[in-house]
Amino acid sequence: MAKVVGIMTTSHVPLIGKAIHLGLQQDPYWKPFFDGFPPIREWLEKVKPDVVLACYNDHGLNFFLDKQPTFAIGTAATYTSEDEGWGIPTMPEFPGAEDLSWHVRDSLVRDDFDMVTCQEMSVDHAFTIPMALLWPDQKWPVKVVPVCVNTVIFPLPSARRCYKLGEAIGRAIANFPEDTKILVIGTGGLSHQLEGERAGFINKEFDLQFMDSMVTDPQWATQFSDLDLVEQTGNEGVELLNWLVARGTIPGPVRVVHSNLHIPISNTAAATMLLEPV
Amino acid sequence: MAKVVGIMTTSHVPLIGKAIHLGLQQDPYWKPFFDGFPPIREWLEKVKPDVVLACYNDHGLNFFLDKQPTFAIGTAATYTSEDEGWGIPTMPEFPGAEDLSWHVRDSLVRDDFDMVTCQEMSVDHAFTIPMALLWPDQKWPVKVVPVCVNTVIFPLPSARRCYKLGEAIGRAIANFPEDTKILVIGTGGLSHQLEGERAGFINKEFDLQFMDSMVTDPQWATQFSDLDLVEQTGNEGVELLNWLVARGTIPGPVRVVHSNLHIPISNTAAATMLLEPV
Amino acid sequence: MIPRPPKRTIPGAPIFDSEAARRGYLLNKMCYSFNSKANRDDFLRDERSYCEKFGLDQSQTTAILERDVLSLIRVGGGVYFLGKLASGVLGLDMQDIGALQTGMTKEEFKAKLVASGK
Amino acid sequence: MIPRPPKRTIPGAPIFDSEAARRGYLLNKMCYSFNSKANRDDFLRDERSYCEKFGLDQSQTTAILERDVLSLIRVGGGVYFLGKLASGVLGLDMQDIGALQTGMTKEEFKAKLVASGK
Ligand SMILES: [Fe+3]
Ligand SMILES: [Fe+3]
Repeated sequence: MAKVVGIMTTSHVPLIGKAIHLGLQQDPYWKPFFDGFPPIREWLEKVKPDVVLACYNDHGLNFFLDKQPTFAIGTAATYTSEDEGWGIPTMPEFPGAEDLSWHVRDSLVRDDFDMVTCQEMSVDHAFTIPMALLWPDQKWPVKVVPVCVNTVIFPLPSARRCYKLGEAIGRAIANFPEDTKILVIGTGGLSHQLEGERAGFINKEFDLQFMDSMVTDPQWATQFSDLDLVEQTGNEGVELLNWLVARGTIPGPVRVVHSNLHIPISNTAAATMLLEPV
Repeated sequence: MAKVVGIMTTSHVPLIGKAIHLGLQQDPYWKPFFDGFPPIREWLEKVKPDVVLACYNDHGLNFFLDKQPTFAIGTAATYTSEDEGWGIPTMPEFPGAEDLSWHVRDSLVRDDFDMVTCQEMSVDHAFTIPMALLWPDQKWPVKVVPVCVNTVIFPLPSARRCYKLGEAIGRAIANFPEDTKILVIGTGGLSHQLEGERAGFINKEFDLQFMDSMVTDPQWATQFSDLDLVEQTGNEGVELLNWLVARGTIPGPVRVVHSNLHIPISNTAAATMLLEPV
Repeated sequence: MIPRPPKRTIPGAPIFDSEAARRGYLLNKMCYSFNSKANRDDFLRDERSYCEKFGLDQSQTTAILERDVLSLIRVGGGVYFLGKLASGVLGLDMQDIGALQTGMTKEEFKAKLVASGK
Repeated sequence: MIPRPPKRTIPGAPIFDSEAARRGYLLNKMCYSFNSKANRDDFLRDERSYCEKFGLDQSQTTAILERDVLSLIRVGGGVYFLGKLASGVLGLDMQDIGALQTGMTKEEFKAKLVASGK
């Protein structure tokens, strides 16, 4: 049966895409962030996941406000990376894990999650940058399942609802009848704010608490409303909802393989974690 | 506070749109169906709803499989009627009940319904034909809130989930702070089948049972899975899910103001009901 | 591969599930384009090349050209999308389509509907 | 109209809720078009007429022409959409935008970010 072999969470700041393109990984500004990834790539070499199921938020590329989903799942054969107006070069297309995607989609609908099903889909920087951090040669050795969470329009799905989505994805995976090894990723955050007079807001203390909770008390953040999260982590810090979806996919305890927090990358508290089921 | 003043359910067979256009309402084929509506229009004249909240399924006009919602709600200022390839003339645009739409959308998301929010939207025959049956002069004296249910791709949202959506819409309406009178409509069905060797399938007995349950036991049909409903009412009979969403908006008992079943209109068991809260 | 439990089927009632949706995506995308009259006219001017433009495979194109409704369903066509082809492009109604699929004449098909209402 | 309870606000943190979404739909639709380079170039050729093509109102057009970020938010701009304008069209980065909104210089803004990490 399929299995979640690990959860990787990481910031997805667009500027990272530029740094990769320009080869700035060893620059003093970038090094403390990029240095977090070699240990993760060693783990990938050892564990060799077959599939990446990525929990992220689309920033106005695949979706617009004419049809804005709360939760969406891709079921396509391939996914394309497109110009988003952020100046990041596009990446090679990603092969879809079709059987698993449909299985998860069907299971989620039966579990009363009102998914948007996407048979054709572009994936934005929140999906592509983490993939490029894991596989810098951009020759993807995995198939993918994209899962999108709305962070565009308030009210957002609650942190509690997002965690439950993760649990439901975990149940779907547990009853997929192939021995597929799945790395679940959650991208975005941690604390940051781009707009308004509070632009530049960072809350390192909350970020450390949240990262700790991912190991010691994974449902801790589900007590917060969307506005509580804005207050605590900044308007864009709400992307931790994607981390909660990812974390929900492993029902039991996890151990930390790797953890890194570096402030700032652009306006963001750039965090990375790799967790394994115990 | 806002109030659901009635629930109207009706078939939405595209051919009805042609009959209206060609003025065939008194033809022997059509009369038994159209004769169901004068009593409803008298009720409309007496009750004068301000808003129609319509629960229906989009048949590949506003949505496609590239981004297929489970549940969607319109929040636009206006809604347009478009060519759908069914030969039905388009109708004048419909004004949106924006305040109410956003209020319902927000309430549903907080109630853990993962809605698609549509700030720009076309409405198909499942929405427009019932409106033209209620107001044949097509000068809409109401504002509208469209709510779409997926009947395109299986598994569908369950009958139980649909009923719960209706209940959640009802809760949202009950706490909308304006004295708005809302007619909820549910469209589609009843039993019919367009595709496959079983094309032409009709199940009058089940239709009568279902119509009765709308009054005496509204959650009766929530025991059936989507495939049970296909088996009992035909592939397209599953549109009764829209009736269940509509019925769920009134928590208590209802009385029958009008009820009509005429078989066939095209391939369909054409049913109409008007219910009032007791 | 670990064997899956067999899918539930309902005789004569094809279900548009993930298998059909995967098979028929490009066919359905082509039929979705028939919302627009300009596209319907384009198709009628050169059907084969319209199908090719959308990337339909050989059996889908054949089913389209031959108006073979049961095959169109088998190759992943969803009914709402096929309906735009049937109605908007070919000018057929649901009783024509019903007759085609059940092997009855149109009159027989319509009479059976009437009988179901008694 | 029955008075509603006041909305919760967070100082300095504008929330993109239904009020903003309603106000800014056409502005956001225009910025969504900036996913495409051809559209970004079009805009730069004649900004006012590009805004008019999308039906922006006077205060939205003025805010665009004046690069007034705080006003763009006030007239319903959502940050992901405005980001395509800022980054893709105007070539600004998030620290430029942050400086514009907070009244700091870019260096001050960047220094404050670094201090937050200590
Ligand atoms: Fe982001
Ligand atoms: Fe229908």
